Amino acid sequence: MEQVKLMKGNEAMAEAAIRAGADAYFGYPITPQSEVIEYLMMEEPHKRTGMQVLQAESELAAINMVYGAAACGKRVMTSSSSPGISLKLEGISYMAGSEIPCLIANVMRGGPGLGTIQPGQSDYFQATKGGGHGDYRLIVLAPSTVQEMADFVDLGFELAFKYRNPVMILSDGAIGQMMEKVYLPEQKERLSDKEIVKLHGSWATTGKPESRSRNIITSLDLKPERQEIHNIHLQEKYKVAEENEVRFEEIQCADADYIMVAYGTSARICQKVIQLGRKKGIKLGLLRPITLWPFPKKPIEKYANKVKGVLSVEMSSGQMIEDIQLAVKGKVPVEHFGRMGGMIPSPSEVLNAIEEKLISNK
Amino acid sequence: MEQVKLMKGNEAMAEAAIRAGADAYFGYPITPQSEVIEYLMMEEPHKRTGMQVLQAESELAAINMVYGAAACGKRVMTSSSSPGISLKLEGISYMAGSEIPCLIANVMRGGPGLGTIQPGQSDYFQATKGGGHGDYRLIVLAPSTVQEMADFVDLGFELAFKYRNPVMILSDGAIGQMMEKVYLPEQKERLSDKEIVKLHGSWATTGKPESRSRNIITSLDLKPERQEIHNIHLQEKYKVAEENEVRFEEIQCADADYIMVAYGTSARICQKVIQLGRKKGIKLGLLRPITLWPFPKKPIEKYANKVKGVLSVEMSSGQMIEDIQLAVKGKVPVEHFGRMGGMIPSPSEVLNAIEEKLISNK
Amino acid sequence: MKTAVITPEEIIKKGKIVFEKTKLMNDCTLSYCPGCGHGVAHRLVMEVVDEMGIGEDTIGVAPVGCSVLAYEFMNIDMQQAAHGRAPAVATGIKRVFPDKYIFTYQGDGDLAAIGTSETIHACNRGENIVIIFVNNGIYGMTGGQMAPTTLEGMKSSTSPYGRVVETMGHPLKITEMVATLPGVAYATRQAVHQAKYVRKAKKAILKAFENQRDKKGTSIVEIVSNCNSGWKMTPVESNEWLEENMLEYFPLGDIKK
Amino acid sequence: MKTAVITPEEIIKKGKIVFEKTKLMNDCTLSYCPGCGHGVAHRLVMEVVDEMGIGEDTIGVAPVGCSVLAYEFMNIDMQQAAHGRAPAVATGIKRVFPDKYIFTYQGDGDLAAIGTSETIHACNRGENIVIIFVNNGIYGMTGGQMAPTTLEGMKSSTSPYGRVVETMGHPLKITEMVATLPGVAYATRQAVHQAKYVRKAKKAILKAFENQRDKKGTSIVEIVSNCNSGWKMTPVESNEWLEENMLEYFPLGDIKK
Amino acid sequence: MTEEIIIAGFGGQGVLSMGKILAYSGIMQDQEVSWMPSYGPEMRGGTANVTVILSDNRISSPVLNEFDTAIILNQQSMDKFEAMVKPGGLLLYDPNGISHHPKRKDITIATIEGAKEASNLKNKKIFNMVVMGAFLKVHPIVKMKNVHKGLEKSLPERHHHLIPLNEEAIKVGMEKVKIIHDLKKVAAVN
Amino acid sequence: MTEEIIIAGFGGQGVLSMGKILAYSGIMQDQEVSWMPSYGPEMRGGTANVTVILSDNRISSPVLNEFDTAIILNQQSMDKFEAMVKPGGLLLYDPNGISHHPKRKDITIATIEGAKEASNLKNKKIFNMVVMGAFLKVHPIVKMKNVHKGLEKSLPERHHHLIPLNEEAIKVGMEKVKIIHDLKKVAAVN
Amino acid sequence: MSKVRGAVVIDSEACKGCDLCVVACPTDVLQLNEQVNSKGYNPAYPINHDACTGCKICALVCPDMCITVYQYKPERVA
Amino acid sequence: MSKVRGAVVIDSEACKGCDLCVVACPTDVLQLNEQVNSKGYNPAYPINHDACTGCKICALVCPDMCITVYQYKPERVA
Ligand SMILES: Cc1ncc(C[n+]2csc(CCOP(=O)(O)OP(=O)(O)O)c2C)c(N)n1
Ligand SMILES: Cc1ncc(C[n+]2csc(CCOP(=O)(O)OP(=O)(O)O)c2C)c(N)n1
Ligand code: SF4
Ligand code: SF4
Ligand code: SF4
Ligand code: SF4
Repeated sequence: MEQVKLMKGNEAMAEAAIRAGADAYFGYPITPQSEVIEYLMMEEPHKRTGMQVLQAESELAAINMVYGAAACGKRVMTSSSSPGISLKLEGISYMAGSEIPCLIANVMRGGPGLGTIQPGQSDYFQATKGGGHGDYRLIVLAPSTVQEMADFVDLGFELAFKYRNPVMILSDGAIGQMMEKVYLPEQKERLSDKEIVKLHGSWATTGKPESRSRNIITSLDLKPERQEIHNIHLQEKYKVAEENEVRFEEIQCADADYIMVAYGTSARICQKVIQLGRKKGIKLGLLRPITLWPFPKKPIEKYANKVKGVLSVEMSSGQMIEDIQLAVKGKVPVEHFGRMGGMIPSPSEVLNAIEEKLISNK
Repeated sequence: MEQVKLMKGNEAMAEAAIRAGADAYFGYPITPQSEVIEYLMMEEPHKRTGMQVLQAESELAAINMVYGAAACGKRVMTSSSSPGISLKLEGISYMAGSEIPCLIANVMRGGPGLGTIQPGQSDYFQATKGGGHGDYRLIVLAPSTVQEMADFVDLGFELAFKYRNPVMILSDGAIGQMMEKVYLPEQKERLSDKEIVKLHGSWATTGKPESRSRNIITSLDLKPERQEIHNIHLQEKYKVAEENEVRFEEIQCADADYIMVAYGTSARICQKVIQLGRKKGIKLGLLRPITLWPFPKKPIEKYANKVKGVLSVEMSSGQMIEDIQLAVKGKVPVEHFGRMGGMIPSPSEVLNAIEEKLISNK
Repeated sequence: MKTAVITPEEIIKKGKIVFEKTKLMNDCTLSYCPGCGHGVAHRLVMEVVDEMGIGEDTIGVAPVGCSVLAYEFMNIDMQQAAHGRAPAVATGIKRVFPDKYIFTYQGDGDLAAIGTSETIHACNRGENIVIIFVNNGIYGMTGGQMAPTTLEGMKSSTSPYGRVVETMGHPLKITEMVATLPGVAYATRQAVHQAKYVRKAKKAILKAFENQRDKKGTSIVEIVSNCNSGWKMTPVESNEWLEENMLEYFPLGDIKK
Repeated sequence: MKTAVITPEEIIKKGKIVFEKTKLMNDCTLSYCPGCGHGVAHRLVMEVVDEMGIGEDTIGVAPVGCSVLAYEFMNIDMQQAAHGRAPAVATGIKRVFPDKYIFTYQGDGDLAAIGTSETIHACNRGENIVIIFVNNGIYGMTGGQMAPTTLEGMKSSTSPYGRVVETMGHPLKITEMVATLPGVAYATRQAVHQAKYVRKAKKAILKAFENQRDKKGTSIVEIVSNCNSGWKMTPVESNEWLEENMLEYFPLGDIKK
Repeated sequence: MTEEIIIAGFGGQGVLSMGKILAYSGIMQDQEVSWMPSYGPEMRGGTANVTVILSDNRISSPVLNEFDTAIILNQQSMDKFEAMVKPGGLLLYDPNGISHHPKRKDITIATIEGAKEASNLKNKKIFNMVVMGAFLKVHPIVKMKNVHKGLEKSLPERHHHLIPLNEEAIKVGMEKVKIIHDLKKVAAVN
Repeated sequence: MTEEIIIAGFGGQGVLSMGKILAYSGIMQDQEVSWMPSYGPEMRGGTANVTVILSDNRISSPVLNEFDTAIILNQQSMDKFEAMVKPGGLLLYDPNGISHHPKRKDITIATIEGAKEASNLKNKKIFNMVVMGAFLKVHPIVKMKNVHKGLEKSLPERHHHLIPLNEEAIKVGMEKVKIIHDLKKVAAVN
Repeated sequence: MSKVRGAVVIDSEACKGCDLCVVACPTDVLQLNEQVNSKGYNPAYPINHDACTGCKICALVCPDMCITVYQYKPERVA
Repeated sequence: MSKVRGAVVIDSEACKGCDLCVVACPTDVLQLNEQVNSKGYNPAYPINHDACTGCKICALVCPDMCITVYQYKPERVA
C-alpha cells in the first residue's frame, strides 16, 4: 500500500530503489548525497528484497561494479556528486557504448574542482552533451521535488532497459538534503534469475547455455567500418528517444508574456517568482524540463512564437540556455539568470532579472 | 636555427615541448598518441634542457602530477586519447578551478567506450563545454597539420600562463600519426627557479619566503558566497579570452556560396572538397576554427548573411554544429556531415553531402 | 622393425586423439603475435572450465590489453572491461550472480598499473573470483611500453635505454603484495613457455576455480609470459630470455595457498 | 612552604615560556571538532619544519578530508589536492623541485581507499617525499562512513551494524603493505592521543623529513588518531577507545627503517 | 494558510529535529511541508539552521529570504536573521547567550529561557522541545494531538518512551514563554 | 606536380619505411609531402599500408580514395587497391604471392620480382628498396641524388653504412622492372 | 629546597572544551568552565594553578594549541 | 615388443610459424615450411613423422592450438 513519509530527497531515492526491485547499488560517499548509501546500509535491503549494497573503494570502482552487474541484466544503480561523477565518465561512456542499462544519480554541488558542497546545477553540459568521450547520450531526468526523487527511480530503470542505455537522475544538493512529504510506491518484486534470462538473455551475460551463442558486452570494434555501424545504431536509438521521451511541466504558461525555463531547485524558486510577478501584474510562466535530454525543444519553440522573452534560470553560469537558444532560433530574446558556487537564487532577484533583462530592455 | 624535418604529428608535438622550454611531461600510453612519451623518452630531454619526463601509473596519476608540478609555476604538459582524457576530467576541472596553467593534448580516437583506435572528433563537446563538472572552460586549439602540432605547443603554454588556465590541443589520430614536413622552432631556455619566482611567485607554490604571505592552490571554498565570487572571476576571465583569443582560417570564403566549417583532419579533407567543388562550378569555402573555444562565432555570423548554406563537417555525429547554429541563428540552413567510429570522410562524399543537403534541398 | 610399417596416416585413422583444441575455444585465428603466450593461457583457462563442466555458469572479464579480444576466442559469455577495472567489474557480476564462476584475464599493465586499486581492494574484500594475471613485463597492445613489471635495465619503447629504478621505480611484485591480504585464498606464479610449466599452470588454474566453487575467496594466478613483439625477439628467443631473466625476479610457485 | 607564595601571575611574568604554539601555525581556530587528533598532528609537522628551518623550502599537499583546510592553518605554501591524489601531486612537485621538501597530509579514506594506486606507485617509485597518514578509522569529513581502516565490527554510517568483513573486506594495513616496497625508506605507525605518544610521533616525523633531506626515498608516518564525531564519542572516550581497540589492530612502532 | 519558519542556533541544540517534528506535525494535519537544512562541515561547532514551511497548498520555493517566524538560539543567528522576519512576523529567542537583543518594533518578539528550563527538567536534550512549546503557544499552527503523532513518527521506536517527557517540556515552554513586544497589543493601543 | 601514392603489403615488408624514404626524397627537392600510415594492432601479422603524397603545392587531404600510383605487395592489398588507381595511373606489384593478377586496361601495370631479387642480393631487408627502384624507373618523380639525401635523413646514423647496399638494390629494381601493360604504347598503337 | 613551578595561560576563546588537557594533567590543575565562550564551548582554566609544574603535558595533547606553558625555578630562599 | 607411436595433424592455415613446437619436440619431428601460407607465415609440418611418440609436447606449447595429436599402441606382432 502507498505510504506517506517525511524524507530527504536522498533517502527517498534510496528507498525508491529498494521498492523498484533494484538488484544492487554500488557507491562511494560524497556530500551532499552520502545519505543514499547510508540509508541503504541502514535498511539492509538484502534482508528485505535481496538487493546488494556495496561501498566501493572509489567512484571508479563503483561505476565499473555497476558495469559488471548491470551487464548481467540486473537493475543496478549508483549515485555521487559532481567531482565523483567526473571520475565516472569513462565508465559511463563505456556503458553507453556497450548499451548497458543502469541508473546514475548526480546530486550536484557547486564547482569547478572541489568547489563547495552547497547545491549547484553546473553539470548540465556534462550530463546532456556527454561529459565522457565519444558520441553518446544519457537520458537525463531532473527531479524538482522529493516525490520526484522517489518517482524517477523506477521511471529511470524502465527507460534504461527500454533503450539499453544509462539513465541519469540530475538532482542537486538542495533537493537531496531537503525533507518533504513523499508517497512511496509499492514494493516491486525483484526479477528472478530465470526471469532475467527470459527478458534479457538475448544480450546480457547470464551464462551461456548450449541453446544460444555467447553474449558479449563490449564497446570495442577495431574495424572502423563496423564501429561506425554500431555508432549509427546508437544514433538511431537516440533519435527514437528524442521523439518519444520528452517530458516537461508547464506552469501558468498559457497566458504568460514571459516564460522562465528552469529545472530542479531553480524550478521551485521560479514558482515563487510567478506568484511575486503576477502580484505585480507581470504575466509569468514556467516551463520546467523534466527530461533535460531529450530536451523539450518543440514546446519551447512553440512559446518562442507567443511570448515576449525567455529567461533561463540555472544555478550555473548559463548552460541550459544554449539548448533554449537552439530551440528559440533568435525569435525572441533569451536571457540567463544564475547564481554560482553553491548560491541559491532568491525569488526576488529572479524577478528583478526579468524586469531588467527582458522587460525594460525592450 | 630553424630546422626542417619529416615527423609524425605526435613526435612534432613532443619535440616542440622540449623546444618550448617545458619543465615536465607526465603521461600514460594510449594509442594513437603513445609516440609522444616514446619520443620524449628516446630524446632524454633531461639531458638536453633539464625537462623531466615520467610515465605515470595511470591517467589519473598523470593529470594530478601535472597539477602538482604546474602549480609550482612550471611549464607542464600531458597528452592522452579519448578514454584517457575522460579519466582526467576531474583533474582538469580542479586545475581550471584552481587556475593552474598547463597544456593537455587529446589525440582523439573514435568512441564511445573503448571504441576504436582510429581517428575521431567526437570529444568536441567534452573539450569545449567542459566535460568535467562545474562552470569552467578550456582554451582549445585544433591543429590540422603536423606543423601546427608543433606550433601550438608554445602557443598553448603562452595562453595557459596568460589566463592561468589549462589549454587543450584537440587533435586526432590522423594528424598524430601522419608525417609531414615540419619547421621546428628554436630552443627556448627553460626558466630558472629564480625567474619562475619572479614571474609566478605571486600565486605559485615556490616555497614561502618571509617576504610574502603563503601561496595556496585550491579550488575549494566552503562558503558559497566566496565560492561564487571566485566563479564570477573565472567567468570574467573567460569573457576576456572570448574577446581576444578567437583564431580561425578562411579558405576561399570571399566568393563562396556555401561554406564548410571544419577543424583538424576534417579541415584537410574539406580543402580537397573545395577543389572538387569548384571544378564542378560550386563555389565552396572553408572556415577552419583554430580555437574551438573560444569559438569563431562572429565570423560565422558574418557569413550567415552572405552564403546560401553552411555545412559542418566533423568526424562525429554532429557536435560543433550546435555552436555553428548558435552563431547562424537560423538565418541560413546549417547541415551536418560526419563519419563516426574511426572512419575518415572522403572528399567526394562531403561534396555529395553539400549537393544533397544544401543545394538540391533549396 | 615391424612397427615402422605403420604409417602416420594409419595412426591418425586407427589411433586415438590424445590432444585437440578444447571446444570452448572458437575456431578463429587468435589476434596474437606468433608465439605469444596469451594463446596457451587462454587455452588452459578454457580447458579447466570445460573439464569442470561449468561453461554455462562462467562469465569472463577481459579488460584492455592484447587479450581485450578474448571474447572473440572464448566460447562463453564475456564482458570487455575498461583498462584496469576488471576486478571491479567482476565484483559487480559476482555480487549479483554469487553462484556463477567469474574470472578476470588481465595483463600486467592493466592489473598492476592503472588497475592497482581495483586489484588490491577486490583481493582485500576477498571477492570470490579468479584473477588470471598474464605478466609479460611490458605493455603489449600499445606497442611495448614499460610496465610496472618491466625488469631493471630492460628496454621498452618508454625505457629505450633500459628501466632506471631511481626514476621509474622498481619492478612490482604485486602478487606477493596481495598475497598478504586475508581475503586472498590462493596466490601463485606460473609460466607457459615450456610443456612442463604448462602442465603445472593448468593445475594452478584448476585449483583457483575449485576455490571459487568452494567459496574460499580470491584466487590469483600470475602467468609469466613472453611478449616477443614488445621485447623485439623471435618467439624462441623470447622464451629463452624469459627463462633466464624473468623467472629470476619473478620466481615460479605458490606464494599463498 | 615559601615557594607557594609565588603566584602564577609572577611565574608568567618572571618565568620562561616552555611551550607555545609554533609560529608556522596560523592564529585562526582550526575547523576540527573539539578533541580531534588532526590538530596535534598539524602542530607536530609544523614544529618539525620550523625546527629544521625549512619552512621556506617546504610545500605541503592536503587532499580532501577534514584536513582539506590544512592550508588555512599551516603558514607555508600549500596545494589542495583531489581526493586520493596527493602522492601523485607531490610527485609532480618533487620532480620539478627536487630540492624542496614535499609532504602530503592524508586521511585513511583518502590514502587507502580512492588513493590506493597513487600511494602504492609513489612509494614504489621511492618518490623522495614524506607522507603523513592520519588513520582515524573512518571518513570524518563526509560524516563518519566506513573507511578501509574501520575495524571489524566497528559501527559507521555505512556499516551501521558494524563492519562485516565477509562483504566489506578486512581493515587494511596499508602501511605494512607499502613497507614491503624497495622504494620506501621509512614506514612507522604513531599516535597523538597522549603526551608520551606525541613526543614519539614528533621524533618519527623529524626522521621522515631528515630522510627526505638525505634523499633516502619515501617515508610514511601513519598516525592513529580519533574521530570522536564519527565514532560518536566524547573526545576523552574516543581516546580511550583508540587506546583499547585501534592500537591492538594497528600496533605502534617502526615497520621499516 | 502558509507558515514559513527559520530555526537557527548552535549545532547540537536540536534545531534540525525541532524542525522535523514541526514538519511531521504538519503532515499529520494533511499539510504540505518542506524542511530545508543548512548542511556540511561548516556545521561542526558552528551554527545550524533549518527552514520549515507548512502550507495548505503546493510549496514553491523551499529556500527563502524572509520568514513569518524566526526561532533564534544564539547571537550569530540573531545577527543574521532578525532582519529577515516579515513585518508583522514573530521572533522567538532564548535570551541566554544573547548579547544584542532584537530592536525591531514591527514584529512580535517573545523569549523563552529554554536552556534554564531544560536544566530544571534535568535534561539538556529537551531544550528544543521547550522552545517549540513556546513557539506553539504564541503561534498554535499545529494541534497538540498532531504534535504527538509527529513525535511518534519522527522518533525511532526505541525512543518512544521519551514522548511524555518531550510533551512535558513542550507544556513548560508554553507556560514560560514571555511576549516582550506584542504587535497586536501595540496595534490595539494605537 | 602532385603524386598520390599508396604502398600496401604485409607488415614487415618495409612498406612504411619505403614511404618514408620517398617522402624525405620529396622534401630534399623542396616539395610538400605527407605520409599517412595505417596503424594499430590490426597491423599485427596483417597488412600494412601508407599513403604518400609529394606535391609542389600545399597538400590538402592526406587521406585519399584514389591514387596516381599503387605499389602492391600482397593479394589482400591487390583486392583492395586495384580499383582505386586513377585511370591513366600506375599499378606496380610483386607477382610472388599474387594469385589474381590485375585486369584493368586503363592503367599502366608493371611488375618487379622484389622478393626474388632481394634474396639474390642475400638480404631480405632491402626488398622494399628493390621495389622502390622499380617504381622510380617507371615514374622518376624524385632524382637519385635526392633519394640519396632521403636515405641519409631517414636512416639513423648507425645504419648509414647500409646506404650503398640500398642504392644497389634500387638500381637492381630499376633494371628488373617489367612493364606488362603500357598505356603510352597502347595509346601509340591506337 | 626549591621546587620547579609552572603556570599555564589558556586562550579561552580558542578553546573548544574538549577536556583532553583536563584529563591529561597529572596534578589536576585544570577544569572546564561552566560559562560558555562565544562559540558555545566551555573552555578549560586552571582551577588549581599552584599545583602546576609546567610539565607541558596539557599543551602537548591540546589539539587547538590554546595553552602556553611557563616555568620558573625560584632561588633557594633561606 | 611394441612401442607407442604418435602422429600430429597441423592446421597449416592457423599456424603462424612461431617455431615453438619445432624447438619443443624431443624427437625433432617438426620443421617450418619454406612455403608461406595465405597469411604469409611459414607453417610447421612433420618432416620426421615416424619419430613422433605422441607426447603432446608440441601441442602443449602451441599458442594457436594448431596441433592435434594421435597415439596408437600396435598389438605385439609375432
Ligand atoms: C584508460 C586507458 N588508458 C590507456 C589505454 C591504452 N592501453 C590499452 S592496453 C594497455 C596496456 C596493455 O598492457 P598489458 O595490460 O600488460 O597487457 P598486454 O597487452 O601486455 O597483454 C594500454 C596502456 C586504454 N585503452 N585505456
Ligand atoms: C572524488 C571525490 N569523492 C568523494 C569525495 C568526498 N569525500 C571528501 S573527504 C572523503 C573521505 C574523508 O575521509 P578521510 O580521508 O579518512 O579523512 P578524514 O576526514 O577522516 O580526516 C570523502 C569520501 C570527494 N571530495 N571527492
Ligand atoms: S604484442 Fe606481445 S602480448 Fe601482444 S600479442 Fe604480441 S606478443 Fe602477445
Ligand atoms: S569529523 Fe572527525 S576527523 Fe573530522 S574534525 Fe571531527 S573529529 Fe576530526
Ligand atoms: S585540550 Fe585545549 S581545547 Fe581541549 S579543553 Fe584543553 S585547552 Fe581546551
Ligand atoms: S607452435 Fe603452433 S603456431 Fe607455432 S609453429 Fe608450431 S604449430 Fe605453428
